[in-house]
Amino acid sequence: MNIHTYEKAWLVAAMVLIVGFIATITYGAVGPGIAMIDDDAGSIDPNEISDHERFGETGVEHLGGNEYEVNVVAQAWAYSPSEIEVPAGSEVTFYVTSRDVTHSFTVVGTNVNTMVVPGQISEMTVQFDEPGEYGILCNEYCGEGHHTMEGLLTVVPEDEFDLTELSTDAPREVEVGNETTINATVSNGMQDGLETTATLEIGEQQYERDVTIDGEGSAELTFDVDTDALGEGEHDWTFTVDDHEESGTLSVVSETDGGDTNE
Amino acid sequence: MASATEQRETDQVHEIGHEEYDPIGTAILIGIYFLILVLLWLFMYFVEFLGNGPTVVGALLTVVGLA
Amino acid sequence: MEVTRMSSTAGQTYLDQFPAEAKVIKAAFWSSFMALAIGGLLGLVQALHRTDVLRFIDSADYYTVLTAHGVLLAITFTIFFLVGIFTWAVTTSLDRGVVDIRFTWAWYIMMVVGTILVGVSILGGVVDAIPTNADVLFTFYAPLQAHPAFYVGLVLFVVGSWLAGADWFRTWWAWRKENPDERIPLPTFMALTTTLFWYLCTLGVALSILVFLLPWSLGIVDSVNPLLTRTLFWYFGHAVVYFWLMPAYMMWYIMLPKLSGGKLFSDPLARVVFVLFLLLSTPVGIHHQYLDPGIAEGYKFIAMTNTMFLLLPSLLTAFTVVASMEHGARQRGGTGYLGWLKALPWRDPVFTGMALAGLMFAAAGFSGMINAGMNINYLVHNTWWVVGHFHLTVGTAVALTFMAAAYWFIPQVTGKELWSRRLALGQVLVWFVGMTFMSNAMHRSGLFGMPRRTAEPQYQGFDFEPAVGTVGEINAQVALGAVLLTVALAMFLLNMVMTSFNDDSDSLPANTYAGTLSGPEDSPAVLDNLKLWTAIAVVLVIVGYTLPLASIVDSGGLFGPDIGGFQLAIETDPALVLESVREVMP
Amino acid sequence: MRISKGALLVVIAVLVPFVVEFRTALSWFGIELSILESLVLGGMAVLAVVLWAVWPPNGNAEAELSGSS
Repeated sequence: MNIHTYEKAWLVAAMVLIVGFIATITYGAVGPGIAMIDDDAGSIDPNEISDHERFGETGVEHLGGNEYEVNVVAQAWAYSPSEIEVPAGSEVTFYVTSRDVTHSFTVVGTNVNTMVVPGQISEMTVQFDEPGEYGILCNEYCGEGHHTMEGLLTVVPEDEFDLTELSTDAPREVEVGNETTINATVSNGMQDGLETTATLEIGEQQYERDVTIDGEGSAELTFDVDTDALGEGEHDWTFTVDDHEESGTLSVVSETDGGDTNE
Repeated sequence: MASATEQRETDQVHEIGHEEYDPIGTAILIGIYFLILVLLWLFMYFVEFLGNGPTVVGALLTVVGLA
Repeated sequence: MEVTRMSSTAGQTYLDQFPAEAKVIKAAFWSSFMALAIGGLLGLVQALHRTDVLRFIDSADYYTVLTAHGVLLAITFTIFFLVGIFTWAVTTSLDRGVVDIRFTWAWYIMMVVGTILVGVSILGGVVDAIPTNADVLFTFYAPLQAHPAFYVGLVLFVVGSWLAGADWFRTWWAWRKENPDERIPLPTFMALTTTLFWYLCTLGVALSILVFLLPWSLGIVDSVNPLLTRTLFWYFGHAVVYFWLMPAYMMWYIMLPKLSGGKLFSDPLARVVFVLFLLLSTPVGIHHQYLDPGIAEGYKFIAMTNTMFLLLPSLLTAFTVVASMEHGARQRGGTGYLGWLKALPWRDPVFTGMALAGLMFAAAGFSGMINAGMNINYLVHNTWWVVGHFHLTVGTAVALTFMAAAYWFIPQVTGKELWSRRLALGQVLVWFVGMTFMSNAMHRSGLFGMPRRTAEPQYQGFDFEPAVGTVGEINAQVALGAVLLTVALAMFLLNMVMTSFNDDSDSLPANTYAGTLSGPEDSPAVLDNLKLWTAIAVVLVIVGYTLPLASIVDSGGLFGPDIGGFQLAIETDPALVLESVREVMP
Repeated sequence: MRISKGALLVVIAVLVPFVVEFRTALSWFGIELSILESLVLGGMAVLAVVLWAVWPPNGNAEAELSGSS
């Protein structure tokens, strides 16, 4: 075979180029530690997503320390949950699966990007160092409304992040003079304990409680409300724990107006 | 108008055989192409890609962190 | 091997030599042009819609248009042109006709019928009178489900192309009996090696359709494994891009040197290049699935290594082709290190079209290298970058080469002179400029995360943040490019139509292709051993695909966990969206 | 003419990607061109190429190249 010297040199240069490319990619995997989506998370029956231990309840979960898990179900044409909030400085593992057709879970402007194939679970671990707001979109055609499929990922400063949830149970109407209570539950989704202050404001009155909740625990709070002091009328109340609020209205009515609706 | 293939006969001013032909111009062009490929590759990988914010990392290697 | 080898037919056009074959080739070319005309026009509709410059269709219908655009251009346009050009290459270089012209017509008609079935089933997505739906894009990922006619049409088209390959092999075998000791002429060698890897890769898509998707769309089986059919699609889906590309490569190897006034630099290296394509085209498909769950990272790495080595034949081609052009330029009196470039026949639209196509392919080579990189895929996967890439490859390297080639081939197979060479030269330049604008903007927007395959990349909750300029500027660039491309398309079609109204001409050039500086006598005989290369190619495919496929079947089951078909239309009740809709299928 | 008309057209066409990407390249050095400025720059580049092409070259190089159109 008769190959010109220049062509031989080019052959060598081409091989150098190819090997250099492979070396760069390998460096990316070993140095910065970039991992590919793979088959670690296993398969799933899309018909049984709702009963699945992981995807039965979607959203952010705290694993302890700075590690979090986010479980996402993609379906035409939405993500559940559609808004995700994680703290800065965290290491977040996303688990994503599809209820119907093939989607993607793509965090815009980042290298966080995976196909979501029905029957499979995509797993990817990401470090979020800085606060920021990123769009989430589906980049695989998934039916006529494909272009409306989007979500939002917010990385909040570490000290603004918690997984606290409130729920309240309060009467709508009470007779003046009767005793009544507003019950509240504060649950802490973090693995770490929560020490904070819960506040109930109603009319001019204000009640404060210090609460301490274990990791993955919850606390029941009962506030006795003095209806005499409130007097007749509509009274707005607000229950606050850190940045979370629940509010409602209590009607205090005269004795003759109605029955005791407490409980 | 005469077609390209007919022009060839008239346009050819001399015949160059295999032994006497060195594609030096080709070597220069392909050398430039090689340089462009290398520079663009480095730019794309280390600036556009690694500089593109959060990236998927392996759980075992997370101590290394991202540049 | 010199062009004078065909001295017995010197001065004759292809039509003079092979009048019967010329008719089939002409029919194939026209089928290709029609697909190009319709598909190209739909491309303009999409470009204007996506960029929000002009919207006159429903965004829901955008995906029907996109499906038609993809299928018509990526499959129909390219492959019809390919079968025409390969039939020309085999008959011209073997200097004999096909064995049975009825067989040739049979595969052509089969491909036409397949195309019509596919086309009509897609059209059903926007025409209420047609009770079909095939809004599945050209990748038809299950569990999105098309009407069975769509899958049947694809199968007919592919089987038609298989028979075309059989036709070329029969012709070669007949020639071999008469010329037992001769080397395979280079054009035939190229056609045969390409056909071999086409057989190898289409097995995947045939299996996917016949065993899984078609029975599933007919309701014979209830479920598919989406990852399995997807993987089988990409088993075929990367090799198909080399299938489109090989006729363009053939033109660059055997026509460009001649048009430049020179000879092919090296016949042996051309053979090596085609053997490498036969070996490596198929076991690389997983590089389209770098971000798929359910496929282990190791298999992705193997696919990447194969893909990177697949760069080698293209890089070698770049050298050989440019060296052949330089040879021509120097024979025409060109001098200097780069001054010879001025001596190339830039006024010839056939030459200029192919040369510009080659130049754009060099740029496409770069974005392809990025696509081939495994972890960098996180940056570009399914963004508009990828669309920019393949509009440089299939949309220019292939399409522009084909259009330029048509300026030479249509006179050859019709005996009529080209209507306007000036218009033709303008056409290839406008196409080049239009594609520069469009593809450049697509690449750029991919880098800031603009997705592909979407009717309205304008979101409620966030905005894209380009590194330079604004999204509006990017969109304007795409729209401008698309308009220029449509103008170029119209110029091409006008020239073709007007040429067919021309009178017969007797001053056409003879049907020849380039001679070689270093001929087949320099290349080891083992290069012509097609059985050996096919066997190695099969082994590589088995090595590359057995384990990933086994693991996909193992985890998801051969037919998947009860996954029915979806046709997700907007008017569908959201509650029903979650259910299989096979019941409403006709 | 230093080059043929066909070659001149090709050179102008090939200029387009350079003009388009020049703007991006400059932005890395903190220089932001507007579209209009880019257009003007591109127009000037085209003009320069055309002038170069039609300007009679030195000596008798024209005669030498006239056959290569």
